Amino acid sequence: MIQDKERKREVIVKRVAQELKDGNLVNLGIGMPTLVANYIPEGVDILLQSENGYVGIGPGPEAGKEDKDIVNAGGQPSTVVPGAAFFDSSMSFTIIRGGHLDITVLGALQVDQLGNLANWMVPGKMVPGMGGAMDLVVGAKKVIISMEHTAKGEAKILKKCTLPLTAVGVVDMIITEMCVIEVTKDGLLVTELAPETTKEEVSAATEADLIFAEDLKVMNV
Amino acid sequence: MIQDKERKREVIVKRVAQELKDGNLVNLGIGMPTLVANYIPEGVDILLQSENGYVGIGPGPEAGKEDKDIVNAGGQPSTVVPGAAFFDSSMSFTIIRGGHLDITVLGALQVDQLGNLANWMVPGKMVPGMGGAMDLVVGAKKVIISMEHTAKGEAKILKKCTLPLTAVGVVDMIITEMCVIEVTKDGLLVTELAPETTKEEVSAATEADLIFAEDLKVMNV
Amino acid sequence: MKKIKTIDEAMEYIKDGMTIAFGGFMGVGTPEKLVDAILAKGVKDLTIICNDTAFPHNGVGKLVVNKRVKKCIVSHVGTNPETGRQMNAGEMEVELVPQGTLIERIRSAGAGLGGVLTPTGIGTVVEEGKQKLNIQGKDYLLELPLKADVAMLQGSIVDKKGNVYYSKATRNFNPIIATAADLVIVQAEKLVEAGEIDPSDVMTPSVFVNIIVDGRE
Amino acid sequence: MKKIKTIDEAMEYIKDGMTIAFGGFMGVGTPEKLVDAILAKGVKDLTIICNDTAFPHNGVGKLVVNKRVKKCIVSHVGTNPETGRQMNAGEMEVELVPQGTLIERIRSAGAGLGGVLTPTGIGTVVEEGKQKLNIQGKDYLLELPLKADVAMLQGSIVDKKGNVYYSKATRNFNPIIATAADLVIVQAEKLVEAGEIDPSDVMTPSVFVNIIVDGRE
Repeated sequence: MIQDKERKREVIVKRVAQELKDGNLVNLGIGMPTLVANYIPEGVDILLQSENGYVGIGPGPEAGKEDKDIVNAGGQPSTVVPGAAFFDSSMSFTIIRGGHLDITVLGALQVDQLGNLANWMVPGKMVPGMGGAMDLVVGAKKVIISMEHTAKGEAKILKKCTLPLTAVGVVDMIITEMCVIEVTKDGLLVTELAPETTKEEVSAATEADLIFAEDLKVMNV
Repeated sequence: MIQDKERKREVIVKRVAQELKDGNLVNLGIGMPTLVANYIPEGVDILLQSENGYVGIGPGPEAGKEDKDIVNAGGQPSTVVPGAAFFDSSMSFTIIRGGHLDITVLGALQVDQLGNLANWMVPGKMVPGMGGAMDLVVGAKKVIISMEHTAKGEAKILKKCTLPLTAVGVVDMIITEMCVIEVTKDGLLVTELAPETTKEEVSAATEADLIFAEDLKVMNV
Repeated sequence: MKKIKTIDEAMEYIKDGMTIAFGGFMGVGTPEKLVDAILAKGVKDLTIICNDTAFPHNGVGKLVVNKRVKKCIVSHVGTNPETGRQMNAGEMEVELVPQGTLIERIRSAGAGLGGVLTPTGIGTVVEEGKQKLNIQGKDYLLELPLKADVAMLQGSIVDKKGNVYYSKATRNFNPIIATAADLVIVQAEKLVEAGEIDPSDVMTPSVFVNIIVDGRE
Repeated sequence: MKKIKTIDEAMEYIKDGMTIAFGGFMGVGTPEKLVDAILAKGVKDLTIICNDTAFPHNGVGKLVVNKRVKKCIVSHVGTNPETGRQMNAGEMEVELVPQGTLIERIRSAGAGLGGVLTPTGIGTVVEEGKQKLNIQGKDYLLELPLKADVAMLQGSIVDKKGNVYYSKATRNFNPIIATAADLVIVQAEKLVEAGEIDPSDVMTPSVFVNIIVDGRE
């Protein structure tokens, strides 16, 4: 079982990056998902979308070379690649909600075995708002949750979410530092385990019912 | 009563032009309404809208100087004035249906005393389609019908339209070569008569009930 | 992701009976070479979505005249007498849709919305068979989303990634139909390298475009 | 039609209790000088419509921090801790709307539509109190149009007729809120003569703009 915080993060984003295919249009959520951009496989040409109104996010700008008119959806300075396009927010969500986004990668507070997702509020405590998340998970062709498997020892992958939902039955895949899980009609199917990680450890860290694939693999990270 | 075809048309479009106020955004329908542009009063700066996607229609181009990428809503070569703007059809109808158009001027097959309009089909005969007309009359702040008072001697201003409607209760004003009519909650109020035209002539050419204004004026054409 | 294909390669995707949306208004903004290729290939029984049926000699008007159209969904047919003739003779079905409703129905399909709530058409034959909703005291028609198998665009400038710029009044339906089809083909009047169109000037982002055909071929 | 006014003249139209929509995303694209003028004038009890409440030091974030806001209608407040504090303390009402729904509600008001039919929010607290429609086998929420008394835009280039061009990612909500307010004020970063913006590059046509304020003042 991986214990190092940095290594956990690396395992997650490296594995998520392997899901991105040539030609995909992808939205990477604020925080850890953003790091996926650093691990896109050689020869895979993807386009990154930013909710605030463009496709073709480039690398972060050098210090002192920021363009005040280009920020990402987190409000941080950004750049664009050749072939990028800017548009207004209604076009941005036409892309998102209209089924034109291949993959959205975002974090979660809780996910459950029906594919339900909770990631936008903890009543009475933290209410950042849903931003574009509700549209992203309803509209994207594939929804990947990338997160640490547990939070302070508490399970986040549950039989049933207890926090207010972001959407119902939308999650396709969960990638953590312990395993890769596909959400199927039969339930949560663990298809890969992280290096140095056992089925027993995954089960112990998960409240939801898990099915382990017959051809269970080791994550290539 | 004016008999000359050319003079009738001149009376109508000259009088319609007087309704256009400085700063107005105006849509002129295909055919006779288009001619209104030639009579806009001195000092009145209006902007003309074209359904196919721009504001700022200019005069027709000189022969040989047509731009293949600029036509009006009738498909005829057109130009734009400085300060014009092109946009797509969804923005065009945001302007039209969203209440951003001050005046729409269009012809009619029939109008009735409830302000109903029929101008898009004659069943079994002529079915050109409604084009943008249904949106224009529902969305514009003021709907002016400009037309000859009768068609081959048949009344066009009726108690109740008999042809399929374009919209219900939308007409604000009717301008013909005989008179100016305002559609009020009490019915059709004749506010101006054309030169050389009598109340009796107007009544005889109209099937609808008419109210003649106490301060009935003569059209300044 | 190589999107550039020859017209012949692009036409391999076009089959009898398909629903094809075309950009253009009275033919201006319609990809004439793609229309000609449909005629040349002999494709028939099409359902076409377009603002109008243009004139007999241009745009989708040519498809009507050559009897390739089973049904057209348009706002206006007055400039093409052959449309009216086939409609009255029962040779072609014509669904007339108010222009603002037509573009918004296409947009709603492209934007993942359930339809359009419009005041246009209330109290007319347009409302027949449709659900009416009273919202905040006013009546609206529920008009359903309209999607095509294929959208055919005319782009004035297109880059090799598929970003499109439309010149002047050629824009019209083009950027909207690009969002609402399974396959989007653009005929490029001018083809440039990625990055040559200023990102702020792009009117259809490359993400919507599947196939680019060089219109100067 | 002289639309150019000083900021002071423009502020004469702004009263306590108004609903004001602001362009901008995390403050980028928000007209900061108009925000500052609201602060300077002492206007309060505002309802604001914006994508988010920005950061405490920029955009509409400053209005929140200075307690000028009675209610905000936004999709996200996480970057401005003061919003969360006032919300939890019951000092300010916060209506959280999914971002795609928010922009579409504003658009529907501007476009004369009866509302939006969206799948977003189905099965969540967002659907509480709202009408649900099943269309072609899928559930949609009916979300109502959202209109402001005043819209405040930041235009990168504005001509004297009121045509607006937005640079890069500053566009965001600006062109949409411009369609859905009784009074539209644009802060021009650069002011040019009519005709200097290519008509195809205009992102908000002049017809929507009532007042132009020179942002270099």
